Amino acid sequence: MDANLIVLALMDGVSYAALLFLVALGLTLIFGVMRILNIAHGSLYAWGGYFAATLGLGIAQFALPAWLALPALFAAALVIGGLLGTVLEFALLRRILDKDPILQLLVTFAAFMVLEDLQRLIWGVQPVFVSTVVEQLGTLEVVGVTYTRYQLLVLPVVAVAAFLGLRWFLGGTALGRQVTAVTHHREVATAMGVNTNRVTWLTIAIGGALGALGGALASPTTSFTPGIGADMMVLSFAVVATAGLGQIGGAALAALMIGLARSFAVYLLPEAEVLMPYLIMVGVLLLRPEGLFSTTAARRI
Amino acid sequence: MNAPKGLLSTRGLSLKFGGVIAADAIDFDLMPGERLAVVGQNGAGKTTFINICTGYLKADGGQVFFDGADVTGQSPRAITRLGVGRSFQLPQVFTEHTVRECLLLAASAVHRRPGGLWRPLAQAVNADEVDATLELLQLMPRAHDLSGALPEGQRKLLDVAMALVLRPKLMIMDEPTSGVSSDEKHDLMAVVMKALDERQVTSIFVEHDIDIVRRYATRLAAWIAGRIAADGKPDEVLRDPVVIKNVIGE
Amino acid sequence: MLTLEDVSATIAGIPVLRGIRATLPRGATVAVVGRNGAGKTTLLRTIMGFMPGHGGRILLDGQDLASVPARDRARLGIGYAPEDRVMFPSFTVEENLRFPCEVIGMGRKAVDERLAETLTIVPELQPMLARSGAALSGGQGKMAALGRAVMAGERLVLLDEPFQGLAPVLAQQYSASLHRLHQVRPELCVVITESNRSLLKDIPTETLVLERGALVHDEARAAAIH
Amino acid sequence: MSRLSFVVLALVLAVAGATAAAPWLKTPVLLALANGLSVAGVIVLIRAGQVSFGHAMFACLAGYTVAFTARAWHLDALLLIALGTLLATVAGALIGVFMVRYRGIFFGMLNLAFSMVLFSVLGKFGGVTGGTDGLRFDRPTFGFVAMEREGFETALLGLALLLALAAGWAVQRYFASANGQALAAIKTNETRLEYLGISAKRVFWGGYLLSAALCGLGGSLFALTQGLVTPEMGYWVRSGEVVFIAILGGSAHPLGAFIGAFVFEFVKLYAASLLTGAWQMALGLVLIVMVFVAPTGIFGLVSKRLLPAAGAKA
Amino acid sequence: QDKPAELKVGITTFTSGAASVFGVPGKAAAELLIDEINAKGGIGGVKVVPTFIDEGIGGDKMLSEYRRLVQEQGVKVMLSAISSGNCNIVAPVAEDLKVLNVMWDCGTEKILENKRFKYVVRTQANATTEMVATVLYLLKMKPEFKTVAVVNQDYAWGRDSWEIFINTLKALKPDVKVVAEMFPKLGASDFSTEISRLQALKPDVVLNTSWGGDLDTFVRQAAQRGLLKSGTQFVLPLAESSFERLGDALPEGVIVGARGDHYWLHPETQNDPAHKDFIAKFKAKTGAYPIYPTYHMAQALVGLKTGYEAAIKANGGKWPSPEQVAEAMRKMKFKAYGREVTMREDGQGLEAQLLGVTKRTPKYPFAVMDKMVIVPAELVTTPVGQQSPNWVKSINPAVLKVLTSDQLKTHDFK
Ligand SMILES: Nc1ncnc2c1ncn2[C@@H]1O[C@H](COP(=O)(O)OP(=O)(O)OP(=O)(O)O)[C@@H](O)[C@H]1O
Ligand SMILES: Nc1ncnc2c1ncn2[C@@H]1O[C@H](COP(=O)(O)OP(=O)(O)OP(=O)(O)O)[C@@H](O)[C@H]1O
Ligand SMILES: [Mg+2]
Ligand SMILES: [Mg+2]
Repeated sequence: MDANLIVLALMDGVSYAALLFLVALGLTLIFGVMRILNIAHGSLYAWGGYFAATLGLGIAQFALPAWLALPALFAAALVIGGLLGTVLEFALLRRILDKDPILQLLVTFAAFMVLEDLQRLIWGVQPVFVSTVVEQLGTLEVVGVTYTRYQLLVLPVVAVAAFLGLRWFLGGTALGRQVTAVTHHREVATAMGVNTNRVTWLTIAIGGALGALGGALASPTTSFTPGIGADMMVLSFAVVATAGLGQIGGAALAALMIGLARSFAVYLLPEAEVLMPYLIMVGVLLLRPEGLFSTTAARRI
Repeated sequence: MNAPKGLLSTRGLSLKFGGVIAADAIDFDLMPGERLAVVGQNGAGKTTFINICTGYLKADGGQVFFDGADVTGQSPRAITRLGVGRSFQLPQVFTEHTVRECLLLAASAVHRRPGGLWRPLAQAVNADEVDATLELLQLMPRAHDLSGALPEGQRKLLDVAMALVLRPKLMIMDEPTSGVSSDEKHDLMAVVMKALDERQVTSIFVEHDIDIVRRYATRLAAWIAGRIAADGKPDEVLRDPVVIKNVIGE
Repeated sequence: MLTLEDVSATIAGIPVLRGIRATLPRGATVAVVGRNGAGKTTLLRTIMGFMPGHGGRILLDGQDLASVPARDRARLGIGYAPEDRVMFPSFTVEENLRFPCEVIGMGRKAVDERLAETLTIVPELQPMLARSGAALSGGQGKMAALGRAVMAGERLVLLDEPFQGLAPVLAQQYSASLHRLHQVRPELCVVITESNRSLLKDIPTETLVLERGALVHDEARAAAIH
Repeated sequence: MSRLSFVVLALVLAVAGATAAAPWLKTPVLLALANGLSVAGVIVLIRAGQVSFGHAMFACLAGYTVAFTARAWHLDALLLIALGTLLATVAGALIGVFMVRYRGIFFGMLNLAFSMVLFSVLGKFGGVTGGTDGLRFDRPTFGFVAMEREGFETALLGLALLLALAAGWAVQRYFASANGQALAAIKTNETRLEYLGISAKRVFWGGYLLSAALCGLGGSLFALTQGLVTPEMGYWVRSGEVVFIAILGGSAHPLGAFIGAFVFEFVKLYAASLLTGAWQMALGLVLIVMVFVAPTGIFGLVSKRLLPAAGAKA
Repeated sequence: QDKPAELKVGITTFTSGAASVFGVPGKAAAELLIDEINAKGGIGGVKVVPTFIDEGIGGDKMLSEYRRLVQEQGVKVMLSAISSGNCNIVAPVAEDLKVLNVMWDCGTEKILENKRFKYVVRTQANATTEMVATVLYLLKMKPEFKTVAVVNQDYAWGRDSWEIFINTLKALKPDVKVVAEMFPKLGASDFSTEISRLQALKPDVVLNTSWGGDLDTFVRQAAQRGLLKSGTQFVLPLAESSFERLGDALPEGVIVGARGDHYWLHPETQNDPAHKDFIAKFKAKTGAYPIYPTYHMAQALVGLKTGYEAAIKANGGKWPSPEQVAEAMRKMKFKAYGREVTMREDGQGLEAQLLGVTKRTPKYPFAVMDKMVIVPAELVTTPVGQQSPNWVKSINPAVLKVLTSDQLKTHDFK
């Protein structure tokens, strides 16, 4: 494999990792606060993508200014994250906090099934796709290969921004610290004056918006079809497990590892491409049973 | 190095957590038949010492011997099997089992009947032993309650009971009476100590209540900042000015 | 002044508190004593608002707490140290202490002052400030939990079995802290639950005895129990 | 006779009667029984508080064993079932050695990882495994008697009922045993288990082995019912489905596994034909309602009547 | 046998999952055509009543439902299935249950080559026919090339179609070199790495037999990055089904196919009144132009009708048993909206293959086919009794003569 190909593989890997990271980030954030692995997160990805496409079509149809295309992606993510996140939180998640973790998991799985069908009722079964943004931003030549600016610049920048933003939010703001406190102990956080319901709602909305943002940002390059959410969900689960639960930095590293492994595999060992996320996960967990990074658990004995 | 003579011995046990020295080159020997009380500052490293001796924590350096064998670095399970029973500062019980089931399960680890592991739990072990222990620790009225629903104090008793039912050679109890109400505390200790005596079990118990220490210990060790500051007959140690200043107060 | 009117509570269908009536005046230090399982923890949790659907009324200076959700009780100046301490492990001890004040929206300076005050009340915390909340030993955690409760509790401080597991010196220091607390905030009402009456010595100005969820008023019997 | 065994007997008779009256029922009933066996396996893990997102791999392994040996040596159905189950058990024993270190989502995801590796390998090496179209095999003899489809299915159904009864009994027995109770203790406190001198890993390994064996048994039956195995049998969606059924039916008792499997099979069947395009939603809503109304599953709803003596724990 | 009151037909199709891009239009076509048949008096005077089964619920559940229709509802005719995997499941069952099963869309050639069925027929071409025809068309349009690469979906169709394609190509043009074989997973959402690799390798020809969202995504991503216009010849045998969705993303000059001899702008039949009527009705019903699965459905229904009528005749006017219909269907010819299809004794239909090259036209906001060629089935189908893998390897390069003959004359878009 020569140097050029390495450059190519790096670039493809990074932009793929960026998307994966955004989705996994939302998942891991919600897990951190609720201790619930939200399977419905896959639906948020799908809905985000579909809704972004709808907005894109709307922009074209109503002849709105073309520069709206990029902001529309973020708007779609916010709307879907906020909307679905709110519905999920109020209708389900806050009601299952005291239930067995397995039941919690199943409830989010059920929510996923419902959302999948609703999505099909709303957007149908035909692949949906709007790529104005990509064409607007144009392309870029790297070692003789054409890349879209969107893929090479926009995606990684958004991912890094989300990473830094979330770190700052959790570590540097009062509200962020409340989120962390709820993560550790709901009741005691409540006793300290934290509005845990609002905090979880906020977290789910932010986490959901991140998942939806992943979908929205994927929509200009990917056809959205029924079932697309499930795949992303499994992959982001793999990222979260590899990273260590609730680990934002870990999620970044794990997404990068998976993204790069995947793109290098396409060059070196195409047949192993789909297996890379799992092989990496198994490899990491063999060495570190709790993932790349693990949380500071309170002493138990 | 030859194994030291004690039932439980340590040589040069050290452990640091970041900047905190939790065990500072501890040399220690416990002779069979002793009833050692451990007092000490909070955070002095009492629990840490127990955690290392029972294999829960790996020391940075030093060795642990039990009953003549070097058990340094062995798992809690292996050390338990050699005959060390332990109760915890924060009780460790099976919250979704009833009190009786917890004890049956503990008993199944040692008093199992032939082929017992595949028989229903209640028949797999000698239930008399379990019932006797329940009586002993006055848990009988709660036998069929989920242990997760017990108040802190009774959970503590159950925790002790689960170790006791193993019939260990050495029983280590980390603050068995903290959280147990005062009128039950003495009864509890009396009962436990009697049971241990009958079975000739050597014991270590961490205790903050000096009355109890006076009454039940044959030997007392005082922990200060990761080391054993004083060790000997209880009344001597209790008169030690360093111990008075740092542990007991006026 | 905290008034309990016929407070009762059930867990899983079993009555755990029955018709508790008591008035805890300002400036009082009230001990709630009772055997294990008497319902002491449940009483404090009820006052904190964690037992939704309990019976009776709880009034703080005349205000019915029924309308105040659990999360807003800290804003009323209620501080709480739970039985199992619970320091947030990813915060330092100092962050843990500041946290309740931050949450109720006190300004930075006010929090600094409150922290300074708290450190005069519980000076043992000073050397621990920079350590992680995850690492504290049992007794250290109790001290930190007291500090945290004092940070938020201007009117009422609830301490659940604070002496459990404290070494005698520390217990003395803890008592001293409580005395200082009383001096610094003479109007404060402090409720301490304890299954070990002897540990309380002369701290409480009043003692309530709980037995199987009900208050025992018969002094003789109460004395007999302890 | 206890009330429970009376109910079980009545259910078995009802199933036998229904399939005799309506022969098309044999397929869904066989599939439900096969699934029920896998679910019974998953219930074992749920005892330990663990869910696997990859247990369909054992059903899949068993299925492929059946298909390979049926094609290569034309063995008898009974032998095929035994071989399939054996291979799944051996695989469970080996993979289990690795899995016992993990808990929670790590356990779930590692199982998923293994199952996905199997799934892809089966799909990729088309020359050997038939690729994603899978492997078809001819109807084997049953008890060394060659039969037509009807006869074969009837025989298989009888066998499946027997196996389900046996498996249900064995699992229940295991749950009650010291080992099974130790398994349940893994859910709440492994530290204490270790301090009792019991190896949580070894106990868990035993549970894992049992669950793999049951999934293998289910997979073998499934393969024989269909006469075809595909990698799909080991896809994570299948694993998820099995967990879903376990919760639906109730994980406290193996009977719940079979009740769940039957309800699932028929709800899905009818939802799919009545609500074309919305059956997932219907199932999802059913599950949500179940979790709130009957968190212990269908079995939990009726268990108080079935097991008056066992009380709250059942 | 007496004439039944109605002819119940069970139809399995995808109404959920990714393949519903085919299943839903297929179902719409079935409803439309069955209404039409019934309006004209049904089949042999008997009204046709369809029942649909969703293949998306999974093979095992579909099988239960299939059997319920047959054994409970007494359905004697099944149109099943879209997925080759499902065809594998139902074929032997149909044989055992003695019901007529028309495989209406699945392509796997193995099913009828490996085993003789009595009750199972297929009213359209199989994968071998499709891929061999594709190779011939490629060689006709671009005789000179050295390197090929493939990006196919990682499942049976993707793998098998590549096998047939490359083995045929090697037999006809032994000097081609395969430079990359990539099989991204079914339902993959990102092909950027594959596209980068293709850009770096610059192969002369790229085959991609994907469909649905996968094909759309691939084409979009490739178009965005200029790959489709880089001089590489793309061959997309299933692209006809994505034309409308892809809009202007699909540039001119790409070789495309339609899995058979049908296209709504078919050079020979686009003006047939029946076909025009069908297109109009379909467009009115679904808002889209018909794509290949709708034509496959039409072939299945027309084939069924033709078969029944032939069987009734052979049966002296009496209502035939499924066996008799199956028998008749093996000997008939029928015509839907393409050229006539001839059924073979093994149940396989001989259907010609229409291929073309994309062209942009101001008339439609999406690509259409130009330079269309209709490859006769006899030329590109494995003879009865032979197995495709061996047969394609034995194709004689002499067959290339036809490329320039009248048989393969090109029809321009009109
Ligand atoms: N896992 C850990 N990580 C970091 N520091 C720890 C850890 N465990 C213990 N420590 C520190 O080591 C010291 C000894 O703790 P240990 O729990 O042994 O004290 P102790 O003597 O049992 O106190 P107490 O009487 O309060 O229970 C303490 O300062 C504690 O903060
Ligand atoms: N989750 C629960 N389920 C069932 N019963 C419970 C639960 N929690 C508490 N109880 C019961 O409520 C009663 C009161 O418990 P509480 O914790 O208030 O006692 P306490 O006085 O604080 O005891 P301790 O001194 O041991 O802490 C006990 O009898 C206990 O068994
Ligand atoms: Mg300690
Ligand atoms: Mg309490």
